[in-house]
Amino acid sequence: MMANGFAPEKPIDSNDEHAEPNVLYSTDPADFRYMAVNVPCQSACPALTNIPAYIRALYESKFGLSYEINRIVNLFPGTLGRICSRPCELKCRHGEPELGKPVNICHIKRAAADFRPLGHAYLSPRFAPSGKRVCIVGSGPAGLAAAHDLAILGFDVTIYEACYEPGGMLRYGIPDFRLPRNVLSEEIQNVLRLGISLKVGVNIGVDISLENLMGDFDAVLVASGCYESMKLGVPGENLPGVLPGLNYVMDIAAGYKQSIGKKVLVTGAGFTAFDCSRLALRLGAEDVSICIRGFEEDLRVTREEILEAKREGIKIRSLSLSKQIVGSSKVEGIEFLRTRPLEKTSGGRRKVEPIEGSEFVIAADTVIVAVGQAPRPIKGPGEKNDRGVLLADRKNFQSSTPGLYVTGDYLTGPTTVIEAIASGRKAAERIAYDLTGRKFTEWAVQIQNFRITDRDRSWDVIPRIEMPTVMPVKNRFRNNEVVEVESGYSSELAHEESKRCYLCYLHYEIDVAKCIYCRYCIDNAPRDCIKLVKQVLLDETGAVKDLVETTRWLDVNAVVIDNSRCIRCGECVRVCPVDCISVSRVELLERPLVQESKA
Amino acid sequence: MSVKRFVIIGNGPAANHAAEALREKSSESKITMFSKDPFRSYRAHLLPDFIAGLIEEEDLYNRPYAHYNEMDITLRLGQRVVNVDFSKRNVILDHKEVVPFDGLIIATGGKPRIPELFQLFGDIMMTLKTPSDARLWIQKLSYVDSVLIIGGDLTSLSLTKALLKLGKRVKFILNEDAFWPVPLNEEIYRAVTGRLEQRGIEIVHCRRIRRITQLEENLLEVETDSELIEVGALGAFFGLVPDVGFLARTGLDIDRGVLVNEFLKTRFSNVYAAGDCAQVYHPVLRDYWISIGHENAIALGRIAASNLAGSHLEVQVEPENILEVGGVKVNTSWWTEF
Amino acid sequence: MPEVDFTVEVCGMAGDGTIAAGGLINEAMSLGGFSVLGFDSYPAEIRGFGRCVTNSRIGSNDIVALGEKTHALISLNDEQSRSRAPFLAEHSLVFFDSNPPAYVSEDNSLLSVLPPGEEVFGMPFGELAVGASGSSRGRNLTALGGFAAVTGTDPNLFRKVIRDKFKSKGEKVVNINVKSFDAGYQYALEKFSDRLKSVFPKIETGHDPQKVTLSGNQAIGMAAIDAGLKLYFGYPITPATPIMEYLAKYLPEHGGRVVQMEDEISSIGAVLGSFYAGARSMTATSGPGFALMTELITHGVMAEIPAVILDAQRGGPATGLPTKTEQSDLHAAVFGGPGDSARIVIAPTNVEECYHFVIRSFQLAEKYQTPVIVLTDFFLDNRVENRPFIRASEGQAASWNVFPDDAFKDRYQRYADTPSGISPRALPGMQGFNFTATGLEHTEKGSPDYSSENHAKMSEKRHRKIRYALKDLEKPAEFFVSDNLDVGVIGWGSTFGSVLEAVEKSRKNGFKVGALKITSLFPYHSETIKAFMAKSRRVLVPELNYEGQLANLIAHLDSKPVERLNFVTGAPIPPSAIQNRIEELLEVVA
Amino acid sequence: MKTPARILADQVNRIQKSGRFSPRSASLPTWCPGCGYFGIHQGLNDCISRLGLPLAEIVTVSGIGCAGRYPFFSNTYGLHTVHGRALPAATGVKLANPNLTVFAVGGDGDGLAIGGGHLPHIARRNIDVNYLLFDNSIYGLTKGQPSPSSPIGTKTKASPYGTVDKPLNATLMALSYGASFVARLFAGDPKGITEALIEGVRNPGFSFFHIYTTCVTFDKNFKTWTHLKEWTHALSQDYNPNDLRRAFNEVLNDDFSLGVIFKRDI
Repeated sequence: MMANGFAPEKPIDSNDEHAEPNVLYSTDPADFRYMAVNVPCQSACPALTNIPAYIRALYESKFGLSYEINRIVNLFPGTLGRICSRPCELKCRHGEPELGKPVNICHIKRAAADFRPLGHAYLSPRFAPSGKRVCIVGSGPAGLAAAHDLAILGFDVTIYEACYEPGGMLRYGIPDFRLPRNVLSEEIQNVLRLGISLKVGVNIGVDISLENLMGDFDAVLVASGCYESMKLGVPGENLPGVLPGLNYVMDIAAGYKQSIGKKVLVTGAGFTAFDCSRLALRLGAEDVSICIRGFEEDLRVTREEILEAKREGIKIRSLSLSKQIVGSSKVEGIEFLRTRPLEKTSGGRRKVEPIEGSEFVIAADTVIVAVGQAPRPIKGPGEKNDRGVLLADRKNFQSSTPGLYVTGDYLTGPTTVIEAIASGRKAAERIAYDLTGRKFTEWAVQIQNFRITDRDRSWDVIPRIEMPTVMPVKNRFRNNEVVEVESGYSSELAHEESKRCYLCYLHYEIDVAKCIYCRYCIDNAPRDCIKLVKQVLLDETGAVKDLVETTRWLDVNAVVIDNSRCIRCGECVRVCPVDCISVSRVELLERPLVQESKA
Repeated sequence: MSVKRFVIIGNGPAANHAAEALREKSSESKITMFSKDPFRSYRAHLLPDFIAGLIEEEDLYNRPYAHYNEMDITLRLGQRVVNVDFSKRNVILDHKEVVPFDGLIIATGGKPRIPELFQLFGDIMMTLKTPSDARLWIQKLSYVDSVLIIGGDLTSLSLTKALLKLGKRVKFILNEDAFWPVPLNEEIYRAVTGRLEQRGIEIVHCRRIRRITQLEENLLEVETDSELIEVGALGAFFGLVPDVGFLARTGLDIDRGVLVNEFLKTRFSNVYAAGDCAQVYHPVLRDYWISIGHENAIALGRIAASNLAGSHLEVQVEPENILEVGGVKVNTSWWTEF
Repeated sequence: MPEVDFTVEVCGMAGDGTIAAGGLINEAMSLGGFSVLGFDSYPAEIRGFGRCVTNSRIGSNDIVALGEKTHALISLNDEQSRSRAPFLAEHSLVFFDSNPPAYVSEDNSLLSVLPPGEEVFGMPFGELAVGASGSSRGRNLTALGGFAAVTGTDPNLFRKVIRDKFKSKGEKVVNINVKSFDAGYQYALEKFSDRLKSVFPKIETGHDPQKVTLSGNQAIGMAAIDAGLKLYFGYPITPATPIMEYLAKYLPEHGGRVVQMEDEISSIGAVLGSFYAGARSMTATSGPGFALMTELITHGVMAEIPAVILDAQRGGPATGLPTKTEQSDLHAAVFGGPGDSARIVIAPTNVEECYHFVIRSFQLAEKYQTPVIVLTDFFLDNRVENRPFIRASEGQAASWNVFPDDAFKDRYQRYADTPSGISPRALPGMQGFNFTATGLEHTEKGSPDYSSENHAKMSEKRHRKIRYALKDLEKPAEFFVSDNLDVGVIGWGSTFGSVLEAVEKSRKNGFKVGALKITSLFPYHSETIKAFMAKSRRVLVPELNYEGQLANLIAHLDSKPVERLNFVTGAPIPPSAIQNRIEELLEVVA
Repeated sequence: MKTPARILADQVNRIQKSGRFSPRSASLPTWCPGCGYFGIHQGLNDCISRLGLPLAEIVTVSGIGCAGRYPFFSNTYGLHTVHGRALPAATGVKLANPNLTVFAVGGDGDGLAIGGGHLPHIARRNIDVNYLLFDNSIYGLTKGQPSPSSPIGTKTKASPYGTVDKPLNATLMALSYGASFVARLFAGDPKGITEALIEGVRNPGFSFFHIYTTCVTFDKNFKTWTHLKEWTHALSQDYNPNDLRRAFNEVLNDDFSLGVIFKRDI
């Protein structure tokens, strides 16, 4: 089940005194810490996607396998390959200052989906049916993720969806020029095919009461996301022409188009704000601005998103805090206060202070408020907050009522798709444990002896291949035809980009007992990745915290490969006179704890 | 170590006057200037004359190398600062050199502004900021006899004069995106286009540019919403934007420029910004403003230096010089001559 | 064509391919028709530490001395190159690696020590090489690419010489290296498009076929072969080793053999042995090895056996400075060894003379039946010149052996006293001329004799023979000599080039200065030298040794004191230093 | 189970405590990175620290060549003599003060060519000097000429058509010269070197260590790391180093068996 992109390796020479069995599984905290530090992309992913493995698989043209390595943990590779927020790329080692730009991890994922063979086989293991029934409220990313895992673990799962099609935010919150519907539907179908029953158009708490559900099922999981558009909380917000961002986007997704005039102001700093603005252009607006209280650097969207938006002609007005929305019969504009930036909060959000008496007004035909969303109140049991929103423990997902669980954005407030998926899966694991008293899977670090790869040094200087987009811009605005702005990699481009991955899940290690300190490896190293070290400092878990380097030959106790600097080029292994450098492949994997029974 | 190490990023009027002021204030300190451009301090406003062949390249430069030796200022040209580590107080250069500082003045000035929509055509569009831009123009003009200028800033106007002197055919697009730094209203539009037409320049009236295609080495086709134009070269003059991209994610407050207070001080101690790259908050205006032009740059440069050396000078503003552009107030001491 | 006088240095850590890069510049430039004088200095250690610098002076007119100010510096290792910054001319071009493997502190960076006004060209040497060839080994070639592009040099010159250099290693290696060069060339063309210069205009006449690019060592090896060398005995020692390597490669084609002996002692022994048997043979060494040889050299003097010993001087004493240049073996060559052992000592002053003098040394050895010592030095051996150069005909290299007349058959006296002091020498195999060569003092017949009369007589004979050799030795050459000079400069060996340039320059400044080139150091033409000294109000002798060994040798020839200018920096004397000294002396004169 | 981090930390801490590198001098060896001499250096240092010999009572003597620099990198008393004359100097040192432990080191050029004449005599006098011959079959410092131990056909710049002389077998020479202790070792096996050195230092007489090593810069064909690793192997289990005949047979039959070849009973 643990597909990792490589055929199993034979152990390296077994008379080696440090010879280990070919595959080891470790749950030592030190190893988890090692993974967190040295495989930055995987640990940056909320769902812990095994990124090096799937990129390697794609490099080997095993598109299906590559897709599966993704799907096993994040379920919707084709979807995420387009709209993921890509926390991994911010951490990619290739993005370090002198190493160029991060690998285009997300779009390689999309390529795996685009090019996976027809009749691609899904490797879904099935556990014996447990006879227990679970109900999930909401078919968004969190709900679907939970449903998928519970079904696999042998539960009988039913999903209730208030809208008429499943997908939640994926379908109603993300415009189709970003995420073509056929891609989405196919991946949702792939979840439902596990025998999950889906009931659409049912609004829990209205059509069916939560109590009844609790009666019919062994457990109920609320994953109904955040559908309440937040308000600016300033005067004039109820004037005609002031639209809540989310509803506006959902209406369009559902097919209702409304006229918004020429001049549109959007407030908000997230993807929704950008969706609203770019949709506005597609509805004929000519002058669209996004108004933010901080500045561009603080926007919670990718650089590419900002660039594309600007290309389409959208302006960004920074350091502007809405004071009130002006207008008599309908909206006429926003009155702003100029702000001064303060320190960022620990959460990385920019705090600002408005400047007294710095008011200024910008005119607008329509104002779209996209300052965030919140969960909706729900009738029924369980402890609520003052707004009537069901509360639950963030770790074990349990509400105050036994058998009633909460997950996804409903639990955490608005986050990203990938976070929601991760949250849904964790909730499923918890429910399964509560209902059966047993753990089905565990996360472990898999360590395998290995040899250096076929990566060529020249691959390290291949420039990052950006996602091709539809140009010139005017071609994006064809009437009643949806144009996906990002046109996707060709398989050749994907293959080329996949070469750029350093494969950080390889671990290089000098056996100090064998080393003769000849520094041949340092002499051949691509950067300062091999160090003359006086001391190795461990943290409380026993993982390397720091290497104390020294230039005094007398103090050199060891020559050490700093895996957080290493780009896995393999030069050192090739040149070592005494073969004291070993390579192992270490991967953070989820593995079954019990004998699985194929369905 | 007792000797203070001051680093100045930039080599424009602000940077040079800052350096000189700093030297006056502290004779002992080590002063290093970095400029990503390979040429020494020059008079930007003379570039069109240079193109027109009225002056020699040498006349552009206003400080001999010897000057820096006399002032004991280390001038390091053609060396790009790519990052600043404000916690370790290091400046990091493109070639991976790490230079420590006790005090820092950011005076990188502006760089030609190219709206994102046009960035695809970046290499087709010619700009004019540095002597090397000028050399490129001179090269180009030896092949082409017609030039389309999308612009509205002063440089574009004085370049247009130069082009006419050289007997080139000039077409001019004056649209809102291009006109800068004052917002383009009907009356200014008529004023400027009128003036230009008298000089025999063909004005192209249009709202937006749809497409630019390079037909051959020296032949471009520009599609506007009103017509199809063929020209030899294309000049883009959307004014300047502060050249501070390299400071992103250093923890410095960057909006249009480096945000500083009325004393030109940034969030970090002993770190100042001056000249076109600074976005100064001013309590009198209750707003930010970016200053444009030689005179301002010099003034700001000297103030930043003095404050770094311990004084407490405040930036002076003449509200009548302040214009609002796309949400930012701009102080345009020289715009008056328009 | 505008006059070109351009000096480029390549500086790096041992192992960066510095020397190779410098060599390619020399080859490419002379291929382009320029006159080149190149010189490398590298550390004794192969790797680990040590700075390598190559200096190439490239000119449209003949170049006789090393460049002093550098107009372009190619830095393959910034920390090492810092030491070169003081030698940079104004507005020189500096090429450096813009993406080195690790971060450098300001204190180790090259750019932090450059004066303002130097033009810096940062290129990711390693990265470009990796991109072109998959390995960063070719970074020295990408650097050359940048140099070629910025200086406006015809890239084909470099492509050609790179091909030639690597062709023995196969097409694949050739292409990889040309690709690395092109990568650098293209990068620089685009990156520095607005800063390209044309330092090296295309010379229409192109390459003069008469011109050969040779190092001193190559010229020496070539000469030995043209002289019909049969046997070479040697022991590796810097800077003489390349001579052995050259001969090892080419001598066999000409029926000769190279034998690497276990040490210098055995080397000189074998040389004497083979000359005794009539074969031309030689050995080349440097100070320390020469010292080992002195005993056997004096044996050659005493037993009147020819030998050719080339002493490539390096910094001394003892192991000294193996890779630095010096002229401090003159006394050892002239006087070294036990007893009154007069021998012939000659010293070429440029690559061309290296060739002609070595050929002449065999003839002198044969005719005068004594060891002939050819003095070169590290600078002369390793410097590369491209000058019009005509090889000697067989006649010019013919044997000068003096064989006994058949009349003397059976009453042959090996050491017969003659007016010239030259005793006809028989070779083993000649019927009726059997004799015994010995290092003991001996009679004309060759039998040991320690009597005072005999020793006095035979010593006088041997010294007369050596004095007589003067008529076959090249006279000192005069340059710009008139009847009364303000300053007369006397130079020898590798230093003379600097002397000539200095004299020319101060003549341009309108001073009455002349030069005398002494190539025959023992015996020497005292009359000519005396006359020159008499014509000069002040006499200046610049030398690369501590107290002036040539000055010591000739000072007694004139009443007025000889001015000495001594450098023991391990580097050649800069012409400017001599010029300054000259002009100082002039002030005293005036 | 062992995790990567822990293995590393354990090893480094062990080394820190062991004082294993006290015999190192403060200066970084100037040998090319990858040079076999680092392995020998390691082996000798470990020997010294394991025997606990006081560094002040050790003298390391050398001649000229890459190996000649050894004393500079060793924290003992050092004596850097001229080319090929290390053994006479070492003899003098030892005879002058028998309490000293003397190591003589040199390359194959220094010890078998110019200095080759000295080996027989120190061996037959059986002076208590421990002589480490670094045998890489090439002249490194003079930039790659053949050495007396280069095999027939060795191509270098000085022998472009291949050498024609038979190589010397230092181990065999030492045996024939009557050395009282003869070991054959490999720079890639520092542990082996240490073991043998410990035994040899204890031997009260001339001890000869013939150490196969490599020149990564000038020998790309013969004694490369790859070859030496492939060729060398330990002496057979039942080997008895006290039997001179067997020693000769061993050396005559096998060029690459490693260990103590001969050890005279006292």
